Amino acid sequence: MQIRFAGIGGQGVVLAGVVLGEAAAIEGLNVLQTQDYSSASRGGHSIADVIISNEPIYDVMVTRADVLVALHQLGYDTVKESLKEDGLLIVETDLVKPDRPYVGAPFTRIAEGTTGLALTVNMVALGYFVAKTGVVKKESVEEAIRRRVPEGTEEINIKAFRAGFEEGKK
Amino acid sequence: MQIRFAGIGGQGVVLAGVVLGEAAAIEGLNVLQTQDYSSASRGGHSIADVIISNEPIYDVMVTRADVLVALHQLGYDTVKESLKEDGLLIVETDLVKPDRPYVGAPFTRIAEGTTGLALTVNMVALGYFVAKTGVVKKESVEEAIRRRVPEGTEEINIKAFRAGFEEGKK
Amino acid sequence: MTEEAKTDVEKNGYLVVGKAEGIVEIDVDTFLCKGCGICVEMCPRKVFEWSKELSEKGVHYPVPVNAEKCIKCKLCELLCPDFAIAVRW
Amino acid sequence: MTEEAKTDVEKNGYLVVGKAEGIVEIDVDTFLCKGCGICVEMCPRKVFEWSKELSEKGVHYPVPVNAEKCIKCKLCELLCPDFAIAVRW
Amino acid sequence: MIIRGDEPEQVRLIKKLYKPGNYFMQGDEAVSYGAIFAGCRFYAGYPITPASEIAEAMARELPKVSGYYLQMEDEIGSIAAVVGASWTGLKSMTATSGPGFSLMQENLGYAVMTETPLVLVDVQRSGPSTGQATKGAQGDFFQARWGTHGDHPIIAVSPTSGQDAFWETIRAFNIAERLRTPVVILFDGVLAHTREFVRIPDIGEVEITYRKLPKNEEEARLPFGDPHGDGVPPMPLFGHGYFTHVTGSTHKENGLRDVYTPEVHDRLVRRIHRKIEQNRHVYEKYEEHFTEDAEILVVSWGVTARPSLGAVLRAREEGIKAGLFVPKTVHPFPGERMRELGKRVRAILVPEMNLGQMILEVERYVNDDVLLKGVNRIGGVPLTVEEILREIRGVA
Amino acid sequence: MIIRGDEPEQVRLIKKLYKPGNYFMQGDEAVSYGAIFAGCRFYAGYPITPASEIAEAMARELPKVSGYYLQMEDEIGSIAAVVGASWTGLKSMTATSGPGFSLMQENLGYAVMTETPLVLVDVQRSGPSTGQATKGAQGDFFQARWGTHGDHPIIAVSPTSGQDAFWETIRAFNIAERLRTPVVILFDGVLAHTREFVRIPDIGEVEITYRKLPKNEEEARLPFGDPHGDGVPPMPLFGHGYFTHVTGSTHKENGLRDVYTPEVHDRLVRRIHRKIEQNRHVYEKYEEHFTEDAEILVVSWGVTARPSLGAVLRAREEGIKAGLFVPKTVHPFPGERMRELGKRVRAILVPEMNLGQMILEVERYVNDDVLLKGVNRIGGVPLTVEEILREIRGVA
Amino acid sequence: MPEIYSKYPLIKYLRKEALPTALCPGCGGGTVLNAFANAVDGLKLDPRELVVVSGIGCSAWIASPYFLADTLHTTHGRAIAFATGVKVGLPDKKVVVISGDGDLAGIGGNHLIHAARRNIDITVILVNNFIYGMTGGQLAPTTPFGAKTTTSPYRNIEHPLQISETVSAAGASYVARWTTAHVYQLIESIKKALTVKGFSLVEVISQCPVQFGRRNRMKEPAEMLRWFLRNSVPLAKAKKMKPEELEGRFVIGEFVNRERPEFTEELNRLIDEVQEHFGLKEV
Amino acid sequence: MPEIYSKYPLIKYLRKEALPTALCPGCGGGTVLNAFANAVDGLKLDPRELVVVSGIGCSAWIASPYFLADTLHTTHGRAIAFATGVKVGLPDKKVVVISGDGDLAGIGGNHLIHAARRNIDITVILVNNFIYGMTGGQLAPTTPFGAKTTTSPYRNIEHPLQISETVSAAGASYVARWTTAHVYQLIESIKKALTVKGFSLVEVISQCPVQFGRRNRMKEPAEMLRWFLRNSVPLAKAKKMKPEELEGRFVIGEFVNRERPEFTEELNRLIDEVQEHFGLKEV
Ligand SMILES: Cc1ncc(C[n+]2csc(CCOP(=O)(O)OP(=O)(O)O)c2C)c(N)n1
Ligand SMILES: Cc1ncc(C[n+]2csc(CCOP(=O)(O)OP(=O)(O)O)c2C)c(N)n1
Ligand code: SF4
Ligand code: SF4
Ligand code: SF4
Ligand code: SF4
Ligand code: SF4
Ligand code: SF4
Ligand SMILES: [Mg+2]
Ligand SMILES: [Mg+2]
Repeated sequence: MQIRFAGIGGQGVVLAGVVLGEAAAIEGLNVLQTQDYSSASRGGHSIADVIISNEPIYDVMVTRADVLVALHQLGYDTVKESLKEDGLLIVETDLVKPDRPYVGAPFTRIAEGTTGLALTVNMVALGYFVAKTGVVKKESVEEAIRRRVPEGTEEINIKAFRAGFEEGKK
Repeated sequence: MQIRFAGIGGQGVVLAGVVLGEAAAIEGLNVLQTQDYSSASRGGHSIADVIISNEPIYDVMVTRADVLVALHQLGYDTVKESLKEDGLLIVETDLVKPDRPYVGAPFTRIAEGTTGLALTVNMVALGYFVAKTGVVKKESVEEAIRRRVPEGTEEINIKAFRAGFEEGKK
Repeated sequence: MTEEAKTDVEKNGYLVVGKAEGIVEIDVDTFLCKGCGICVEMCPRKVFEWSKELSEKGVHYPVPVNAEKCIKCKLCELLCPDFAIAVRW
Repeated sequence: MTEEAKTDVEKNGYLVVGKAEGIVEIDVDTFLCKGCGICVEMCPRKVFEWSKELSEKGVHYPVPVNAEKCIKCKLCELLCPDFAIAVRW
Repeated sequence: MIIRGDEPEQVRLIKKLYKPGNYFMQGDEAVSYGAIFAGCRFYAGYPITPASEIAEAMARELPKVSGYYLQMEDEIGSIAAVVGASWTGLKSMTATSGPGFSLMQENLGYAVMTETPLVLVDVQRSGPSTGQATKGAQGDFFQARWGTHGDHPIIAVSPTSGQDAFWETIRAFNIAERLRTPVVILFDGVLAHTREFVRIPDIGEVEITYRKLPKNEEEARLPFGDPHGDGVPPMPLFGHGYFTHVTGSTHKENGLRDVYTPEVHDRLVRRIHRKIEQNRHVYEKYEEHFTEDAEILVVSWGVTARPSLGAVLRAREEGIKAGLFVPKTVHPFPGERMRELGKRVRAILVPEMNLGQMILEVERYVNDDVLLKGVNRIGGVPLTVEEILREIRGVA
Repeated sequence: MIIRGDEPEQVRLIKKLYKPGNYFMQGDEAVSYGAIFAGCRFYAGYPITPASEIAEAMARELPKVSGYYLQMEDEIGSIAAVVGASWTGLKSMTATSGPGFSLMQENLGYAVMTETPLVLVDVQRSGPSTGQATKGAQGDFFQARWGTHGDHPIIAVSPTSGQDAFWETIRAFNIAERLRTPVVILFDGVLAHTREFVRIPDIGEVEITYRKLPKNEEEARLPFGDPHGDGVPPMPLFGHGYFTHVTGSTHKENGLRDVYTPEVHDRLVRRIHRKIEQNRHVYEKYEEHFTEDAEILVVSWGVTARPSLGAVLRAREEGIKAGLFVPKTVHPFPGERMRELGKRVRAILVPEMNLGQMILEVERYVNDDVLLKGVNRIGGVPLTVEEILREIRGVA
Repeated sequence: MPEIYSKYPLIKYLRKEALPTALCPGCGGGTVLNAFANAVDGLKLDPRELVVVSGIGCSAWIASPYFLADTLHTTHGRAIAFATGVKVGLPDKKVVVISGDGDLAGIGGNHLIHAARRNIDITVILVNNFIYGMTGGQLAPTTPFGAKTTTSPYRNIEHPLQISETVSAAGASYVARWTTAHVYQLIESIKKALTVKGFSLVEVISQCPVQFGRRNRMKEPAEMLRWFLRNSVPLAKAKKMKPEELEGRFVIGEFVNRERPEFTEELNRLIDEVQEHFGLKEV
Repeated sequence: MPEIYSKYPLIKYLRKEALPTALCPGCGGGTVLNAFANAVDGLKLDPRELVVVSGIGCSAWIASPYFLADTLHTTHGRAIAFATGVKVGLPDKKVVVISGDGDLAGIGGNHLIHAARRNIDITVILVNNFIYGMTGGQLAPTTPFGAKTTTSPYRNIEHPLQISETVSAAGASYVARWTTAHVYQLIESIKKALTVKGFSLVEVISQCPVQFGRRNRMKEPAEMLRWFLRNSVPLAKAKKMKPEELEGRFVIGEFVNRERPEFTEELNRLIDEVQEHFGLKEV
């Protein structure tokens, strides 16, 4: 499965991709994770790709995304073409106005509501994604979060992830 | 004719070559002048080559010297192999001990005696060379000296050149 | 948005305007503003409060709710890294 | 070479030795010496004079003809760029 | 003090720090761990996308293994410090990308001339100039070969995945040490930033080579001689009382400068070339897939070798007799093998993330009657299996 | 203020200063006078043997013609200043040798990417590294082609004598201006220091080209567009109120950075390549001697072309059907003509003062059935007529 | 592309189509741009009279492309050398370099020093954020002793370069250091720097909340501004303090302001003299 | 190869087979070599404890190949960067850089400043002869205003870099300037520099009679030495003089001599801390 997260710098899109990749790795799947971002600053788009497969992976980029998780209009506009016709589009509904069918929720507001921190939006979206697709197990993601987020922020991130997961299960 | 001047840095060997080249140029001959020296300092060998010909010159270096003017043992040792078997060897007799037939004189002492300046040894040797070979005219060399030596030193250099020329005519 | 005695706050497209009649008009461009908080924090008179809602960028932006307290030092305007604020009178 | 009352100058291969008995011995290596004149000019007591003859390098070299005037300041030895001088006593 | 990666103390540290297993990591990190396993204990560099993660990993890990991380004021100074450290016996590395690689060229030539072992990682990004700084490319293929001035040989290896980067880095160090020469790793920004599984082995599984040291005073007196006939002089390290003289000017076997005698220059520079030429067995490496019966040969390298393999596999599924040739040591180019393979096939495709560079080498070894075609992509996006497959179909 | 070499005031100065006639001068001086005649009015450089005489001549002559001579703190800064000056409208040049050429590579790539006309003289000396600093060589042939990072085209010319250096320098400026691109002059230390006759012509005899300037606001708004279809955008100079944006990052036609969109990069970099490719008529140049009926072809360049001609003449005297092909623009290599000539001959000899560089280009264009052989010499001493003749005889 | 609504008149100095900038929220680079626009406006300079040159880095993006003038965005570290060529070619224009600490004083430190020595009439605005921002927060030669960065993950063991002090010693005509929090003084100094004949440097200590602040317990831009204010020491006072007391402080103020012959003037004067000497002047 | 007859005992520090040096008669570089040998001898240093690094230039040939120690003759301008790697690898050896003004302060100025800032324990002996000697006498960044060189044939319009002052500002532990004519003080300063922990610079104003003197009316080496003596001003006195009065003078003396943490010590301390922190120390 090819999954693409798209947002702007500062939304933690790459971390979401890395955590998902790590989770898949924990489950012993083949996984490849890449990213594309503006030079080190926060204004531009930020894209994270994850390819998860039981087979060897020969492509080093997402060619046709099965799922696109869009956290910001800019990111969405940059990569929307790459989503398959029958692909799943998940959006942050306050910040993205898609031109095709989608599911989603106001992830930033949920983040602020749950953790008080807008920047946990990435984990909320990741939770939502995992709930919707089931491509990896909730527990694997939580383990991956523990490995990958800055020390001391594990719990807050897991909280955000769970909030998103709940939202996705609704 | 291929002429090679060889000495050590500080003896003005290159200037001798340049003046000879310029003199040949003044006479409308084809001429090519090159040099080889140690990196900018005075301890090493210093070589100046002049090729004078009525024909176009295709070689950009002296291949077999017709004349070797050696002002110092170091320079002599560096290039003595390049002198033709029947070539003419001219040496500064105080400073070069050749291992083959030669002509020459104590050019440095002549320079000191004539101009008071040891460093006019190059012009003395050039004068001697011109007297011995006649490859260019005395007047052309004097004109060339005027064009090529630092302003204010023309007369002293010509004086040295003439002293060498006289010595060569002896 | 907080309602204050002498400040009128209104939104006009991307622009958020806080007007304190006879004192000052403070404009915030929410298209340029990145919500860094410098104006909110550095204003010596605490003129700005954070918006409740997110801007299109997904950030909260400053609302000049207390424009009437403004001493026209222009610090907010000069410090804003994004030319988003104008303090005029 | 100038003959001075108290200085004996002799040549030994490349070495020129000026000996002022009981005072100092000054050695000049004419293989190393490039005839720059620093010793000749900078010696506070004018101990050196130029050689009449050229060295193998084609230069005049310093001869410590007035070694007996030497104050052993070693300036010549230290300034010589070519390690050609030794002042010993 | 010479830190050897196989000293008991180092082995203890590595065993304690790096448990064998699969790790999800970036290509840049894989290079870094490879370096540490190979015994690299000195890193000097200057940040640049997409190579900075190597510096970051080295800054984090080196102190743990008693190694030195230095950040210099620029790339010129970085490779200079690496050369200096190498002469003290430390296995040394630097990493950079295009602009920095350009700046390092002068001192890379110095390392060639002074026969200083070191590893230089060029994480290729999309140029020319600043270009697309965050995007990967394969545009420095020939810069690695010819970037410094004057006649010189060079060895460059190019990994094709994160896992490969780990092992190729070790191989690069081994070659550098064995042949007393700088080795370039032509990595790329795509793999550098791609996270994948990388298996970290037990240190015992890793074969590590060390430079020849002089066996006696006599060998030490000829730091640029050839006592063993393999073109590789033993290296008398600094600090051992050998009074070694090292210069980038033309020098004699004893290290002393002689910049006038043509024969001295000829002897030195030809020996340095011969050293590389005659030791092909030390570094020559390529991978082949289905080349026995291939009619269409894909020749690819680095990051593009991977979708190329995917495409060849797919072509085979479709019944097309495609094969793949992947030089892993790209300089000197494995020309003889290329010539042999070229004789057997009908068409050759050369996919690269550039406007056609390795293809110019291939061209020298294949006859006119073989269809030779580049599959090129610039702009920072890797070639895909699908795109390469399409080209294979096109010539099938 | 833009100084144009053909302004009446400049013509007056040049006529007053430089009387037409034969002068006995060094190759480096010939380059300098060529530059001044071509309209060069800005020189920034850093001393290096054997290129320093160019700096010295420029320092002496430029003030006389209202031009600027600058000595910078290094070669990196030198070419940077040259690029800056070029954007103000000054025809600009720098000169260096191997080590400095290595240092200039990064900014040479910047000049390619920003399409800045300039002339860079590389007076090749014997490398690698510091090598034999006072000796000439031809070892930077491929460095000139591939020295900077990333895919880029380059134009390089190489003079074969002092007289030729005068005219080739003028040609280099004309190409640079016409195609808005840097041009490298691959000169060498032998000719640089050789004194010969050089005829200085009347300025009226010299054809001088100037860069295209924007004809209107619209053209000025697209400093990297292609309004005339020749791949060459008009250059909106600084100081004219155009608010031009110039960057070495990937940029759109209007100059603004876009480093993320693959198509923008592809369009820009391919146009820059196409500009060079489609304008071969502007720069392609080679000399041929006796190629009509040659059986043995000597292919040579730069300083070695001259003894090569001597050798071919001697061979003809001896009845050997030898011919000579001398690329004067060496990059892009005149491959098509090489291919044609390669078909007609039995053997090709490539004399060069290096270990075999141009021969690698020749190899790409000739068939296996032609005997291809390098005649190589390193160590700083030029090849002689006799030596090349011997090789010709050897294959006759 | 939405219209810019900002009523702030100085926005006229910017390339609107490029806004908002790509800088992070609260990046001091934006404040420097603001201050620079104020200085230009205060001097009533026509931007046609300006050429702005920068290197590579976030701070190099301040003017490239945002400031609406001729802008030359060059290679990392070399801005001043490029600017030197521009200034010689356009001696009557104001040539300004705006770039980062890493760019101008790290890799590019030599050009900085030699331009100061030459005293060429270029105004350098050096944005010192103690970090390599653009590449993701690596150690810079300005990073405070002990600070954490991605390449000094434990602590920085190097000492930061005293840029203004060093450039003063090298010979600039005008040198001043301020922080972004001292924006009024900063604007005045930029105005002076633009006016002074000769080489001028305005070093601006500036916040990089994302790459520096975040790793050094100052995530919010305003926290960093307060840090600047708390630790700034005016030059006069600093002169009376011991080196130890100044550790970790920011000495602010004007370091030098002196008249010395300017390079392009000298260069043009030399040309004049030479032409005079050789009798080349038209009669 | 004739035998060396010199009775001067310090010749034991030289590579005899390479003598006489390739330097010109009267070149100050030889005097610097002499002074350096004296300092080494004075400190009773075993040359096995030394590594000497140089760049490219006549002054870079002082130790390469003449001084008998491990000697690394590098590329132009980069000696200090090479030396940095050597020092880190051999923290217990004395690493010395001897090279020219053009090499170390011209093209190499940035490495000089950053090494001073880092305060790495390297001793730099910078031979300032106001000129690019080796390449034939071109303008250097140290050439006096107004002087003639092959690339300033009319007059130099640039100002010379104040090397010692600039390096002091950048943070060295020890900085002194002398001329070759002050050979006693020079030897003492080199000894101090070799002893000080941290970065030390000894700037030696030195005669290049051939490329500088000749073009500036001082053909004889001794004339240049007398010029040095005549125009030298001790630092204490100079502090009381105006810049105009100091134009063309050589300020001599010790500029700084201070204790600051040294880089390789800090680096090894960091390694210790990290290994401690991660529990890596053998128990
Ligand atoms: C030759 C070269 N080396 C390295 C880089 C990578 N690089 C880009 S920006 C930068 C650092 C910029 O730091 P600074 O100048 O302080 O700017 P900031 O981003 O902090 O504003 C570096 C190292 C480069 N572009 N070119
Ligand atoms: C990159 C590079 N640029 C230029 C040169 C040429 N070069 C050799 S020595 C030298 C100047 C040396 O000057 P300095 O360091 O003052 O030494 P000096 O000869 O005066 O003692 C130069 C420019 C070089 N070797 N490498
Ligand atoms: S300072 Fe500017 S960008 Fe920051 S919050 Fe205020 S208005 Fe927005
Ligand atoms: S002008 Fe001053 S007081 Fe008024 S809002 Fe801005 S910062 Fe506050
Ligand atoms: S100082 Fe030395 S080299 Fe110079 S003349 Fe005296 S002995 Fe000879
Ligand atoms: S030691 Fe002093 S006094 Fe004696 S000869 Fe030498 S310089 Fe003269
Ligand atoms: S990384 Fe730092 S310097 Fe760069 S834009 Fe962001 S805050 Fe500014
Ligand atoms: S050129 Fe000058 S610096 Fe070089 S050796 Fe000669 S006198 Fe010394
Ligand atoms: Mg910075
Ligand atoms: Mg010098």
